[in-house]
Amino acid sequence: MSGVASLSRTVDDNAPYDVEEVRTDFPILSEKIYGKPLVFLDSAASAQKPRVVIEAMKNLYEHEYANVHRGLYWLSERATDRFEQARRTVAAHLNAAHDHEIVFTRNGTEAINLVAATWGRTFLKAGDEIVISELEHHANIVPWQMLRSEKGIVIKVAPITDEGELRMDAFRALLGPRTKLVAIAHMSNVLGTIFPVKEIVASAHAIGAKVLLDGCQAATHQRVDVQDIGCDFYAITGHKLYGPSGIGALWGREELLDAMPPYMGGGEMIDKVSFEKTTWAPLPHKFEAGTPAIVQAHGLAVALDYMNGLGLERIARHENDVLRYANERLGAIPGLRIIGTAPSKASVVSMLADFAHAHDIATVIDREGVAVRTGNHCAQPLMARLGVNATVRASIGLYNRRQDIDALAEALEKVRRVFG
Amino acid sequence: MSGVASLSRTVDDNAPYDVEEVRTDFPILSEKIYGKPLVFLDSAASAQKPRVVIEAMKNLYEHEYANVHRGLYWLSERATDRFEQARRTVAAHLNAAHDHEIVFTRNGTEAINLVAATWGRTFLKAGDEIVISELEHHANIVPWQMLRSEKGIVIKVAPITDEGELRMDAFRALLGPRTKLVAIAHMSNVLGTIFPVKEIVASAHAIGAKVLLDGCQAATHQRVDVQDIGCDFYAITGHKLYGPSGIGALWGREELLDAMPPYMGGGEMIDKVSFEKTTWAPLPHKFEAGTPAIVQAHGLAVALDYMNGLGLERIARHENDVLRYANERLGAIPGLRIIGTAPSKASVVSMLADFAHAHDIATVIDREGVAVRTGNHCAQPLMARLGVNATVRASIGLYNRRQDIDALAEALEKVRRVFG
Amino acid sequence: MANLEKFEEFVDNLSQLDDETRFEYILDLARKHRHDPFPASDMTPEHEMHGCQAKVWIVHEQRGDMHYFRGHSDAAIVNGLVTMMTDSFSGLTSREIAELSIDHVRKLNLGSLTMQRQVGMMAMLKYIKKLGLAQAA
Amino acid sequence: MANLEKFEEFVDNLSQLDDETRFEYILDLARKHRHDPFPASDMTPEHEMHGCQAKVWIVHEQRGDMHYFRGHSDAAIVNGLVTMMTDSFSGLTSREIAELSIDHVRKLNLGSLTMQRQVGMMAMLKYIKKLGLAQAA
Ligand SMILES: Cc1ncc(COP(=O)(O)O)c(C=O)c1O
Ligand SMILES: Cc1ncc(COP(=O)(O)O)c(C=O)c1O
Repeated sequence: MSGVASLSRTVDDNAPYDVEEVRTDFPILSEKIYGKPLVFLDSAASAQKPRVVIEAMKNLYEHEYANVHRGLYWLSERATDRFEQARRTVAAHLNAAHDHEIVFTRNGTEAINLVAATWGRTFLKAGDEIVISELEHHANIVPWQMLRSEKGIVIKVAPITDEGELRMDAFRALLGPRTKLVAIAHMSNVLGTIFPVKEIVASAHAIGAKVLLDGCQAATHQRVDVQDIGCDFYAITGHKLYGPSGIGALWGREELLDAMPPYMGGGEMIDKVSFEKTTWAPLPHKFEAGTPAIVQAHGLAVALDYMNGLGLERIARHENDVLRYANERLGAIPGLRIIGTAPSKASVVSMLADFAHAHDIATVIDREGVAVRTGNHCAQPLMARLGVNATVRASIGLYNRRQDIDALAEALEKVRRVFG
Repeated sequence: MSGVASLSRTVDDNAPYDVEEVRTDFPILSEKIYGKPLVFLDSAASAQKPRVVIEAMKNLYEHEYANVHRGLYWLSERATDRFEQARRTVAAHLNAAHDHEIVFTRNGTEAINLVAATWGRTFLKAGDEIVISELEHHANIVPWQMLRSEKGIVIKVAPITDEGELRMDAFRALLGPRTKLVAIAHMSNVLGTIFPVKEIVASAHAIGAKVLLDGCQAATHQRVDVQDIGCDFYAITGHKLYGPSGIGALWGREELLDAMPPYMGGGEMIDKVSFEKTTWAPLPHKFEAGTPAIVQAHGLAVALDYMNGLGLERIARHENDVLRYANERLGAIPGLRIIGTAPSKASVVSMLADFAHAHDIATVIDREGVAVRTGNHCAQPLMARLGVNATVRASIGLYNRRQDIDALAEALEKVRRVFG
Repeated sequence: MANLEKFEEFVDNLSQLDDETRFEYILDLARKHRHDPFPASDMTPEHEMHGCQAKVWIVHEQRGDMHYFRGHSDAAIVNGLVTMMTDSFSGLTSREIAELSIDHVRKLNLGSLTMQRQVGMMAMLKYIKKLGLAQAA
Repeated sequence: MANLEKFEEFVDNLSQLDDETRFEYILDLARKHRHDPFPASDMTPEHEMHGCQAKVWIVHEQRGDMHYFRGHSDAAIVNGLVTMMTDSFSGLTSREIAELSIDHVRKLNLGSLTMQRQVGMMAMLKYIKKLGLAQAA
């Protein structure tokens, strides 16, 4: 389903791709902001979409749209086919053992909440422990806090080093007989650190705890193989994967999903309903109440096809090259400090400037057409740990290039002149 | 934001619109199925989308897309503006007192589940009663059954007449001192009945019960004024309102929403997060964890603008005309019985044929290009009440016309010839 | 794999038909089935296969090492499909049943009757395998 | 409504500027503010306004029937905007404060500094009204 252009680009799998050519796949990248070319460095918040994704959704609405699963007519069968094909694409992308281990959600946040509200509510009791880390996104903190309020579970927080790495010794020391779940980011949205997830899983499984990985960032920068990692749940979000807004997915091990009660009630997720008793549909429908995000699931699948067309390894190599360049170029700006320097990191440069407030930086560089994120990045506890209020974060997507970093650096120099 | 064409059509507010002209707004309606023109009579399951909606979403992705609420740069501000403008459009459409009474959800099902999981879990206790009706969609049955399993509440079911009307006497008799909520469809998706919601609200409020209306069907066929109706919660779903898949909305009274705990935890819905304590964002963000369905909210707003451009009253008049014609034309087919004959009904014709199974009917008429729904319509208890397994349901959208009914009638005659 | 003669016959026949006649063919199967009616006494919940819009019953019998299936649906087209499935896969051994896969369903070219019905056929195959293998275990 | 002289002056000035100079103007307000620094002792949680990316503190005082505001932000641009708001709406009576509306914010033409910042300004206005009216009640 990926464009012909991108297929032809994959002839030599090891050669880097032509980023200028790739950029033409993304309509928004030729926008002008205040008359200046857009320099988009906020893909970690949400990525831009290639034309094939936008067109695929348009086509579905224009030629094959209907509600899914319940219609016996051609359009409904087409739409159902697209939707279930999307599930297969996501399953293959994560190397899930079964297609029905993929549950479509609105976003990554809902994927994690689903686990907290069904698995957590059913299998955890007062005193049971969940281990998270200091650098979690709010999406992987708040659902567990809500469960804590309800059930009296205990949340233990594994510390990170100043560089942004998980302190594995301290992490292991938190694991104990009452640990039921380790819920941890595969990659940090603030520091870019990639956690050693296989080691984490091995330690957690050794004491019988399950592992949920928040893969909302990681899945956009590397190949994810849930069977190889060995985790139990994996959450992704479509809009960061060059797919549309309004779609995410939870992967869960079949036997765990089977044992979990449904999350929401309604159409699609039932087998038989009477006022007295209702029985649930088999996986994955048990967890997909109501009309799903049909077109968005298809859009996500096309986005994954697009990424695979470029090659996940090539994307990673390209992004890493830009990241290295960014570290050099931005690291050379006086008064600017890069935080998050773990050896294993991807795509993200978080910065603190001594010459201006992050808010002022964002405002000034916006006027140069440069889009970065400032603030706490939905990770207030991490900010507290780092002793800062806000950082300026530039994040690199598959379409960014060294010039984007140059534009950011020049804009930051301008900030220094205005405020310094 | 509605197309110029539709604006020019509203010059005389009372004149019926030209349905053939309106049909050209919907690209899919010119599709051919097995070489025959598509006759789409399944809008009650999901409506088709006008070009303005599809294009508006495409444009947002191509020119103004970014994550919302947290970015200080131009694109993010644009996207946020679109998203919050969509909220205002929905609020205005339902005549909500405040924009922040609109919570965006994935679909109507989630809107109802949100109320069950937050308001229900917090304010209901064992023995408290919820009154629903015999003709509810599973989306307005199963969430309450799940709450019943958890909390020991009691679900009482108000009966309907053979014509499909609510038996108001019996309904009132079910209301009592323990009734905390009446959760009822504004309009039936199977029979088309429109319930007397103002009367229902008056009776429920008289004994201090709250009222949730499932407006997933009703809102597509008439003007809804939640303040005039006087209800407490109102659920709608975008894909039936000519909007995209993946978006719905809950309207709730400010003071109720304020008193409810959040549903999901994550980004957007918090004020301050620390590992010890987290406080919630104000309405509506408290209920919108994670990246919302940004582009879909915009698409829904454009769809509502489109409907308003045509005129809600004119749409209703047009649909009622086609409905009357359908009753005559289909009612004249030997062996075919129309079920659901309440005086106050809209848009839906449910049928039973003595000459063929609903499944066979659907299969045969599909080959004639006619799309209708067969089955239990996610309303198994109603099917049981009516003593049938499945009905054939034709439903009428703003773009349907008498010819569509003729095509259906002819296809049904063909079924009679094949199976009769 | 032996004993798939009946199945191969269906595959052959269907592959030679166009959409219109394929449809007639399946309805014919359902009509033939009328002469060998499925007893009402077998239309019980324990024989009912869930998840279809139409009701489907399948009865399994083992004779020696061989498995036999009979089925019925209240909808004519589904009835034709059920007949196709039960006739195809009756007379197989447990081992042979274990080897059946969705490729067998795919080989039955249903033309425009695909997708939802293909899903239904897959479900039937699964159910047949479950019945056959439960017995074998 | 009386006493909105300072506000009208801002409206006038801003309307005559283009994007670039408007930006400078707001930064100038922040710089002027440096000569009348907001005491660190007032940067307490009770004076902090929530919901902004930058920290914002606003202190309210009532003298007779009149309300006076002083504010500060750790970010320069926000600081300029806070100054604009507190200067605009100081010296009003409770009744006058009650009548302030989002139209006032809209009149302050912020050009390309709109939207998020406009939202922030609305929030400040709301906060100012809350402070002023709580006192009045
Ligand atoms: C009356 C009624 N309620 C609720 C729903 C659920 O809507 P959705 O599937 O979009 O959540 C539907 C539609 O299927 C409906 O017709
Ligand atoms: C690490 C991480 N987890 C979870 C999320 C939540 O994703 P979403 O907002 O799409 O639900 C994000 C993105 O904001 C993230 O970066």
